[in-house]
Amino acid sequence: MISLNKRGLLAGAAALGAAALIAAAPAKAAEPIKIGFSMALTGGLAGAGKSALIAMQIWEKDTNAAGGLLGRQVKLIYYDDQTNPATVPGIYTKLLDVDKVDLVVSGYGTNLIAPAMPIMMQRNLTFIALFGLAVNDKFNYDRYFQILPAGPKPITDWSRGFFELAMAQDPKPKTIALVGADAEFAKNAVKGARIHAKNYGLKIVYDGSYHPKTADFTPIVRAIQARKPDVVYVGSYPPDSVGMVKAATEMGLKTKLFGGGMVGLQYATIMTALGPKLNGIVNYDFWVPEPTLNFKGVEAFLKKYQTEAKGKGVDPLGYYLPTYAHAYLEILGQAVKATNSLDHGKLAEHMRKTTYDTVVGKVKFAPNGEWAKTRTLMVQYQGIEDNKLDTFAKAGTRVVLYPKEWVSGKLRYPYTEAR
Amino acid sequence: MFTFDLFWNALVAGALLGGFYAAVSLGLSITFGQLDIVNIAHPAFVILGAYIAYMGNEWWGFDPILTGLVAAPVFYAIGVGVYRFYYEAFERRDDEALRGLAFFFGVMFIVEVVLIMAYGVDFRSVQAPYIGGNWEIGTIGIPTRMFVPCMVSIAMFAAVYTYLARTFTGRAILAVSQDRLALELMAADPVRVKQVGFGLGIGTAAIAGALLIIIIPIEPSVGRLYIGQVFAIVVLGGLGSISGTLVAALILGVAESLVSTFYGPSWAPAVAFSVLLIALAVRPQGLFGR
Amino acid sequence: MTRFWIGAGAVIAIGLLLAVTDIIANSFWFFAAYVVLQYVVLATAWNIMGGYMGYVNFGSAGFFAIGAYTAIVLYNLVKAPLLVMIPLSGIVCGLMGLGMGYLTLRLRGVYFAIGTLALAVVLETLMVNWDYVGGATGAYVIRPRTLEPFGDYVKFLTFVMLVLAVIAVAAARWIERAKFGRGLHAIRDDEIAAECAGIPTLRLKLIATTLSGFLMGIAGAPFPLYVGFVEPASAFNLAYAVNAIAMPMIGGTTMWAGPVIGALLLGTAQQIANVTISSELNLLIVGLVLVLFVTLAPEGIVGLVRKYFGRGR
Amino acid sequence: MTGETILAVEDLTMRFGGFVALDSVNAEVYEGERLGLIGPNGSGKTTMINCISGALGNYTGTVRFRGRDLGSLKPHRRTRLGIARSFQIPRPFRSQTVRENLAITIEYATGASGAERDDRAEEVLQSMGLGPRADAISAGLTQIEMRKLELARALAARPQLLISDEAMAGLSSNEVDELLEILFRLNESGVTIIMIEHIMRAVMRFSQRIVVLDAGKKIADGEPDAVVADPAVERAYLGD
Repeated sequence: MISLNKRGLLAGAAALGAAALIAAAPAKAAEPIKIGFSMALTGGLAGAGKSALIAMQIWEKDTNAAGGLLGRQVKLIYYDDQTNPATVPGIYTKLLDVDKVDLVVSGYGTNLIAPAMPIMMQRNLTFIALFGLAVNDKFNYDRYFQILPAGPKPITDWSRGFFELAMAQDPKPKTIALVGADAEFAKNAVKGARIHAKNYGLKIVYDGSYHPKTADFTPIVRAIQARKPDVVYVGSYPPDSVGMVKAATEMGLKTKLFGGGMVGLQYATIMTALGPKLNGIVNYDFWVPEPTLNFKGVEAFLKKYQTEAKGKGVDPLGYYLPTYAHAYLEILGQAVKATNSLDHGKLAEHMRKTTYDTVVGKVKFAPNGEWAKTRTLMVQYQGIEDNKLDTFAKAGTRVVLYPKEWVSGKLRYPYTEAR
Repeated sequence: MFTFDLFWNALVAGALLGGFYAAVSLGLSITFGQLDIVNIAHPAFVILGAYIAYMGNEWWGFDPILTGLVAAPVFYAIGVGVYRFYYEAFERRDDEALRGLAFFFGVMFIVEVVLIMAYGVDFRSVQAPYIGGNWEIGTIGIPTRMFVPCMVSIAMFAAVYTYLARTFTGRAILAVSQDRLALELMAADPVRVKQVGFGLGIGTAAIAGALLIIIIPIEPSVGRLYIGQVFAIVVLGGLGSISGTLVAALILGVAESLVSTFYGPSWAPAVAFSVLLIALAVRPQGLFGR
Repeated sequence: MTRFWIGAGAVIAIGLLLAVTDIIANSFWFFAAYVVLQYVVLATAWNIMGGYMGYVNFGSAGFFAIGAYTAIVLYNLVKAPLLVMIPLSGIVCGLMGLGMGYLTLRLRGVYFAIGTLALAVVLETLMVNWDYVGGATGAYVIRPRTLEPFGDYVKFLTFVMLVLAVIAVAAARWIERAKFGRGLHAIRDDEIAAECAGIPTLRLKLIATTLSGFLMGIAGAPFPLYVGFVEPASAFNLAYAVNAIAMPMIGGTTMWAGPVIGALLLGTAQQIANVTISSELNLLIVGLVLVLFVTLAPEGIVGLVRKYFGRGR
Repeated sequence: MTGETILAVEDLTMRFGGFVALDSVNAEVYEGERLGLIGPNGSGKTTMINCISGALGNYTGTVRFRGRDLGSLKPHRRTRLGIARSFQIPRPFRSQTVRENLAITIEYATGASGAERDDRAEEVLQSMGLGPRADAISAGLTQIEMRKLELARALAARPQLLISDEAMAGLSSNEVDELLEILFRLNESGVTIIMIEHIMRAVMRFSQRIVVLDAGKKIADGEPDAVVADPAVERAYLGD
């Protein structure tokens, strides 16, 4: 009885609310369209989060300069999630219930996307996520879209390029070492690599993980070296990526292909710190300044970004994440324009079937919300001779080897020679 | 898979790592071990030292270790200041145990946040000629990036050890918490003595920070990761034993390295802490405890 | 019926009323209240050991996380409902607390505090390497969307947390007034003298650590359902350890009201700072407030109030 | 002597690593007796009472209380059986009032509660002359008040055997007399007392019998005058 009564009440309230909304509609037209999200501005992912925010604010400014959306200005409303997943549910309810945002997008990273999902699903909201790995595998939510170009099967698509490159060599490699940090992304990256290794019949001679705070990687690299693998696949985070590269170059790691899923090697500060030590490494990337990837608008965007980023202690180049942080808002904006509405059902519908043109190229989503086709690039660091920032801003230092459409150079193989 | 080659290499790598751990722990060994001040903010000061080494390197191209040496007197002064405050606020009121702990907890947070506000959270690293080299002695490889910090650390230990053993103030520092009577006989003012000792402890953080940034890239919250480690080493070594701290650091480094090589790197930190837990349970006074 | 119990009953009744009706339509308040109430439980649990008994636990996050992970195991095994998760998480953490109690046999003061820190690290490493609960990758726990008569499931979670907070506070208040609490107080002042005064110190310490562990466990049990995704770094987050210590310190460690006031104030301040300042300043404030309180008001807010009204002894 | 054996120590040996603090000590204490325990610094007096009170549990040999082997009983159980001690350096429950110090001891050591507990606390307060300071926080007491509280807390446990560990060190001679009076009164009320003391005047005045320890061994046991005259005791105190 209680619940029946309550439902009655609810229905009444909803009707009243709807009436109020209709009445308020004309007055609201002048108000900006609010887009809410959480972002890691402190804590472990703050470096990335802050650079993403700069990119998003550039989009906000440009969009408003061009007249906004649906004749209204847009306004970003965001809170710091401190890289702490526990803050995320609170932030999104605040955005939705107190700030009454019209649209929502995610913060940066799987750990900070997942906690928002139950709320999105409860309210049937269209949710575009920024760099989540396989979040929707568990939720199966049809209004979830994700901008990281991992591909429809994120776990395996992630390292597909690495393995296709390896297996195209002559003679084919026979053994592989897998190593990764004990943390979300790295574990998943190595998991995908393990599947590929099995499928290709590569013998896994080392399969280890390490604590993310490991200070010295020498023992790990040595243990790997002792097993003489043809290929070494690494899934790592920024500090340990640096540690791995340093240990590998110091000890002269003897293998034919080295790299794979090392986060951080894309960041300007880390590239300039490592400099020539990067040569020969084959690693994933999302955007590099190669002629094949010169999409419309990306240059202009990066110029703005690089001006904005100065002196803020964030990535000064902005290739890796900021381009995509700009793109996911572009998609949202384009969908709003095309459907001429803020209705989440219509937006999701549009996103499911449309191919969008963005600063990161053409984006088309698969039914599970991931990119319909992987565009995880495999790039090789080549010909780096110094530690200058400009070196990494030119074409040719990170040549694209995969996927085919974007290839801009040749693989130098094996790693021992390419170094 | 076991080979002697791997074993010796693991041993050497562990010893080098241990040498570095020792540098980070030395300051705490003085402040906590000798003076009974539970300075859990010590790793935060180490990170501060690392950032100063970074600044010197980035702006003027100074050698990080040199910067560390130059910064050490400044850190000494900071240490003296912190101790004065600590003394006035807690020790004098005989109220240091719990609240002193909370105080340093707060200090740790403040240092970290100030660093974030100043530098952001991007990873920073330094350039130096000895970063990236490697010596091969037979089949054993010695990365200079690890070797140089280890040697600097040992030199620092030797210097501190000599200072404590040979000078009047040094001996007073050794006596201040363990042997009040001796201190009185020496006619030394305990507050002044502790002030010097604490300054010395924080001073070592400047150099330890420089060593840290040579080994790995840093960001402001990296310091927290070392709280457990350094306390483990100081307790394992036995409070009040400087040489014990060095030995414990080496043991921990070697243990981590061996586990990392032969078992699985992901268990390395747990092994270190398990050793600590067992040591605490069986022999709380540490290996070389008083 | 004492005033306390009438108050507690009223709090629960009002909580229930707010949770089942739509008087507060805005579910943000429930999400925020959940976090604050969770800290009330955690701070109160910490204070039973830290405040009453004088044993500082740096490993609160470890207990909280094991509470959460027990819930994940139960979820993975049998999709157990929340009301089963809570007591079982409590029991697991209670047993862990018991183990920690035996640690007090050998370790006192700072050594004990460091021991608890080490314990938390060991536990985290275990969870990182245990794939059944998601390992380092993390585990998804999908909460029901709604539960009648609460509507939104989070309203239910918040109400449950409110009840847990009342239970924790009632337990703390009982301890404070019972012979047991006076025994703990004596242990805090001087353990050896307490033993010689006929106080069975080991038994009292074991009960206290078990109870404290139990309460931390129940604080962590609903966490997976609240966030939906748990990985070791977030479950063992330093924030829990810091807040569990800072909140009683700020509120006052000698009285049950201390941790409650501390958690309500600091917890609410953090929730507000989260959505207003939204930067590093947030953390800086926690640090400064903590330093300020421990230096200027060692007895916490409760102590200040007592002093002000001249109720000091 | 006065009554039957209340405490018997047989072959009591305590080692700390390689150091033998107590070496096969045998001694008896009789019901209602006033026993003095003396010896030079480091002779094992405090170790011995730590073994008797249970603070050190890993001794070898036997401690019997009223014929019962105390084995590895914890200190709090021994307190409840009727063995109470005071500490050389006072260890009050510093944050609590004098009255609370006593109340908690009564509550745990004797099981009394409520009004009964409070009455007894009052009783002990009065008998020790601590009445005016009953509601002061014990951390703020003077030296003599601390000593009194130390004894008062031991008394609150309603002991049959009281071990007083250097309760008089550092007190003025008037204060020593005041404490001696209290101990005499207690003894008259039937409590057996072991007094450890360096102040020979007090020991000689108080003790009916004296036991002397030196380097962990019992070297003398007898009437005060006889013990003091014993050449072995003289050697122990003055050296060869």
